[in-house]
Amino acid sequence: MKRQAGGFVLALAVLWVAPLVLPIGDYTHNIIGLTFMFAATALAWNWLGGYVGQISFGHAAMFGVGGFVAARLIIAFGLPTGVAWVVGGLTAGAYALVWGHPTLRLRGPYFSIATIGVGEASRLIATYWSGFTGGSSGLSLPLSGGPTKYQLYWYGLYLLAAAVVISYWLRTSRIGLALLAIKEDVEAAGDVGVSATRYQNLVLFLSGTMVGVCGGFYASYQAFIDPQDMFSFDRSISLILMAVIGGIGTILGPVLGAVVLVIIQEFLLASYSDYYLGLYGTLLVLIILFEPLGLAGLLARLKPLRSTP
Amino acid sequence: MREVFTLAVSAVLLAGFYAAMAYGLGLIYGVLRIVNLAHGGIIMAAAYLTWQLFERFGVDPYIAIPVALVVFFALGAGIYLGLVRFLPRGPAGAVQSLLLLFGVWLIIRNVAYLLFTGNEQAIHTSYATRSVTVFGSSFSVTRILVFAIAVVALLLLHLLLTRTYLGKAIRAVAQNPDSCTLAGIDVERVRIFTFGLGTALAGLAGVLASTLFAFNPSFGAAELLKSFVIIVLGGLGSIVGIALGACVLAFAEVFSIYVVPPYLTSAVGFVLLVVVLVLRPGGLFGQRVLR
Amino acid sequence: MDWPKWTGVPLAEVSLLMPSRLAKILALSTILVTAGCAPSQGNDDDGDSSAIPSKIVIGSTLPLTGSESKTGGRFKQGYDLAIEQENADGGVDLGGKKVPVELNLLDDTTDQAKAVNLAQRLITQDKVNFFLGTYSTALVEAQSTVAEQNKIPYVNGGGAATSIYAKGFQWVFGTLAPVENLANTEMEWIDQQQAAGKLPKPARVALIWENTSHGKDFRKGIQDFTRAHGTNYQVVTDESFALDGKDFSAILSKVRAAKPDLFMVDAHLPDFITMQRQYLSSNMCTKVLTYGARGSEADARTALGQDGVSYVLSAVWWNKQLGNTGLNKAFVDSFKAKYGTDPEWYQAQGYEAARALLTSIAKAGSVDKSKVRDQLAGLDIESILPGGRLSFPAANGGQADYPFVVQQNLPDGTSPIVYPADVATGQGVAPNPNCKG
Amino acid sequence: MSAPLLVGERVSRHFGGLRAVDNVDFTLHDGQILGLIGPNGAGKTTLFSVAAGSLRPTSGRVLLAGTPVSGRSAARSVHLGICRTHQIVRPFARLTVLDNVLVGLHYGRPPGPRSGLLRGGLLRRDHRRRDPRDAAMEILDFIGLADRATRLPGELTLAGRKRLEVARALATGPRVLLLDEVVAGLNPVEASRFVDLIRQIRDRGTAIIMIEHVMHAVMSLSDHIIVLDHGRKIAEGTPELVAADPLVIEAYLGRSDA
Repeated sequence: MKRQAGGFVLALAVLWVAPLVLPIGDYTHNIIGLTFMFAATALAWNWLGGYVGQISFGHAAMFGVGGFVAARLIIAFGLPTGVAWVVGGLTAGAYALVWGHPTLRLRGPYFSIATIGVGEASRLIATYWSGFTGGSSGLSLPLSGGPTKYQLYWYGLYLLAAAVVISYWLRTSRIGLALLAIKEDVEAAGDVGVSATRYQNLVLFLSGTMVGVCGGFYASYQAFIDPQDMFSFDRSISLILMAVIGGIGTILGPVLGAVVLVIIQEFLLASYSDYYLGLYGTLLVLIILFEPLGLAGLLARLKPLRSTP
Repeated sequence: MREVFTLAVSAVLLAGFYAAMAYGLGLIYGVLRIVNLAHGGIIMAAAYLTWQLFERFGVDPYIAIPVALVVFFALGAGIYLGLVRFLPRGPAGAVQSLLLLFGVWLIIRNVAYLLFTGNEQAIHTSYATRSVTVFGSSFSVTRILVFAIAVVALLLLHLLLTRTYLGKAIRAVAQNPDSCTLAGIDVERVRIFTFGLGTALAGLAGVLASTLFAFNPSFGAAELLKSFVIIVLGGLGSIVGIALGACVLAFAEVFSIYVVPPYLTSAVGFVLLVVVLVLRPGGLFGQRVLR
Repeated sequence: MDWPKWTGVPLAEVSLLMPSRLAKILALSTILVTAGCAPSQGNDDDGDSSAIPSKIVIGSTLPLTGSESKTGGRFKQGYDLAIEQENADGGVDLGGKKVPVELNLLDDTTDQAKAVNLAQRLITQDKVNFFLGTYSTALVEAQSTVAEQNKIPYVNGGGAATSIYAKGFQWVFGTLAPVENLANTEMEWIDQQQAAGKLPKPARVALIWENTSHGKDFRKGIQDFTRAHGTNYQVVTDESFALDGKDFSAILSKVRAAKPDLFMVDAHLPDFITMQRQYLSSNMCTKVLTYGARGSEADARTALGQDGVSYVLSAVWWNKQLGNTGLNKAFVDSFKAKYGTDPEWYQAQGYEAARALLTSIAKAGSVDKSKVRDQLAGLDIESILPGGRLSFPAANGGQADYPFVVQQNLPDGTSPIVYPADVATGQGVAPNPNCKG
Repeated sequence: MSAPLLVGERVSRHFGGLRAVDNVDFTLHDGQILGLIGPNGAGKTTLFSVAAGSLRPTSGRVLLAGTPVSGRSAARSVHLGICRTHQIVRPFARLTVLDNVLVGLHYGRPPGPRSGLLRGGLLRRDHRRRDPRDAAMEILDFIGLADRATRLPGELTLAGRKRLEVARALATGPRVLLLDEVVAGLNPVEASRFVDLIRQIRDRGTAIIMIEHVMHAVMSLSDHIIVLDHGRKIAEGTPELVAADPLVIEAYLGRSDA
């Protein structure tokens, strides 16, 4: 087990140094930075979807709220980028609680359906509210003042590191035990004193905040955001795809999922852009039918990492 | 006053289409306890099928209905036999089926994209822009036709479910699959048939939609979401509830122009969805099905 | 034995977990790492920009699929024609050497995010020399940011909203005159009709605008005009709609209830077709009907039928009836020779945008980006556009400025220019003769 | 007799027109076992759910040492000191036996000031307390499942799962334990072991209310018995007194005749 912690720190160090010593082109460099952010969002989705078992189809709402609040703060007050992201993220977390507190009482498909409603209503309202979001035209961020696109690579890496650490913490602390209990049987959990409301709210808040911060990152990265894209159903879906294809409920999984998704999107898309949706769909179907723990499950099968008791 | 009349009639006409759209989703949920996320994809595929028949062979969209029903019944039964059948039952299966059928939707979208490109298509029948005037208000002929077909379909479905052996078996399985096995009903066959029928109904909705709206491969998402709203409003899994749910949604949307900007009409449904799920999980009319 | 703490989770989950003590160490080490700041230098391997290359690569994206695919295809025709003509005599003259031009065009599928990402790829990965913009205001607004970020000359014929040019960008140039002028020019014609007693006074105006900078400019144009004309006009509906709407029945119900005389909409082609179909099928009829720049397109006539588009008023950035001499004739003739159809204003704008860029490269005599940018900023050339000249005045942030032409569809399938009078080729009709009573 | 620990005051719970529990009073003293019997559908489990806080009473209230517990969440009731088991056991199937108990141990007590996020693991655990795993093993040892600690609940026998259900409840440190038919379904040997176990739990200071159909178990364990029929209390008293009550006999016999 120590090996994994060591591996994580080593991976972090390698990724931190890599662009300084390796001849990585600007484009690839930027895409890797973006991949870190996607992995972080997938992990954050997984806290709710994988650990608690509540599949959200509406996480784009928090991505959008985080992104637009951060963007507005940067535009209006010239707030330091990092601060703007965090405030945006916290706003997104609070927004998640507003709709999450009542809807988290629902379970299974009921919760999922409610989140679709939340996500779509958020999208429509955000697009209409052009005073804040710029409407269908979107919002441009100032091109100077913040970190350069080149620097965002490291910010993305920190986001990912934070998401991984929170994932481990959520999984291995007592809270992780409560989450597993809630996922298994929410009523039995209540009967031994686990307050489902409290821990689900906590996880949703964390998840929403993280996704919101990532929304802020994305705004800085693109220097342009528009509500139809930030709040889109497809964005919510991409989080699910990354987590599920990689391995729902695991920690390595969503990261792998993000890498796979970005590879599909960036490298295959240029030459075979017509096939990517179908590719996602096929992957999803295969994984649900044959390996519910996704790529991570597949890896574990190929090479059992568990030390023998 | 006349405006209110016009709006009310448009709402009723819209409700007809909405009900047709939600039938399939509601039926599959009622019997298999599975939310068919591929529903929107089926609607889109049926719109393309109708368009192809119209463009290539000059088949009127409404004549294409039987073809669509057969094609999509087969497709639905195929999806059940090839995929859905292997999922575990119970809550774990519910979540997995959501993701699985979402995958199916993505594949359908991609196929449509490869075949017909991402361009917007529409069916231009000779009567597409015609309207009739009733009491000084005019209504589109297409919408009236769509409404009539939806009502007929609802009646036929009702007869099928109440008068035939198969229909009774479907209702029995919806209520309690375990005791059906005891009573000698082939539950698996009922499931196959239901999935096929639900998909065929989505196909019908697609044919109707193709005469009302322009479509491209990502068409169907809004229709899927509205179908959710309707079956939740009407109580998940109750067919009469669906008709009522469709009315509520249609009236709420049409009359919301007095309260919110027209732009936000479609948000009305989603807000309604969340409120109803939280306050009355059994739907406005159904009994509470959730604990 | 080193069991992870919760052995109850399935195999794969277990193997990816670690004990919480290690998680804390990790948290600490992460904080330590985070304390270090992000390195700031980027890879700058642009090479020697003053050397004369073997070819000039112009990057571009257009909506070749998706909702604006048809329009995107027209812009491509314009780009292709301009580049073909340039290459016909060997290419751009760079200090005495003819260098051929190549267009690296990708399909952005009418998606803002994709337009941005592809532009990023073309500029940073494929290292294109210059950029020709995509089509429609929303996409150009998103994409122009990338050009400015990467300091690459960006010329577009598809973004009309003033907000694109109000950001202080140095590298972005647009050949479309502002949409505000479009609205204003249309209102001027309407005002003439009102003065002639053909339209009621006050006229009730339904103002419906796309929820983009494009639509906001249109709205502002109409509002400014109606305010300046006091009691002659009364805005009775003022609503926005989302780009790429599928159903406008709610908005039309509201419009119908307001009983307007003038139905003033700003929409792009797909939304125009959808909305007009619903307008017709709900049996509406207004004395004046406009969708901004839309109406005369052949696609609209195919989709809605001739009756469906008759008497629609539109104001556009170019019309082939503008002149049958000089540049205009050359353009129309060569276009017809290449494609076999008449050009519409879309192709003309694509053509002019490409021509402006190519001319500036030749004048700079180099592929140096800032030299070409300076040439673009100071450009003033003869043009096929109304007014006959094209420049990108710095006062407008690099957006061209020239008068619009108002045209109206007639039942015989023609769309004569009805305003301004000096270029008019036909007589406008108001009120709409289709409306009974 | 000591002061009452748990008191139900005129508790009613209706479902639509059905009066599942109708005006029932009950009192449980420290160190007592209260038996709750009655035919199927008499409302015993509903009364449990009300007492355990997972079901809101239509009227009336339940007080634990003077503090109202009814109508709050189940988790709150557990924190106040009332814990229940279920007739059909509901272990966390993918958690080991030990982890099942740890859930109760960690979350069964009221959250203190250093609770939640901080206690959750960012800071080191409270050094004043013992390692919770030792405490959990102790409970498993007491309940007789120590050798199964690393197994999954599915690998246990029915008796084992019932023991696990009780162990998990005990881990929450309840002052009142509500046992719903823990003996039913066990073979005579297991049943008599369970009876001993329940007595030991009582002796260690936990008051118990038990629903039971196995008459000899409930008769031998209970200090006091309440009989419910159609939601109403039809008799109460010592086991001997209740067993002789004609109303009770009629309720049971009348039902079994039908």
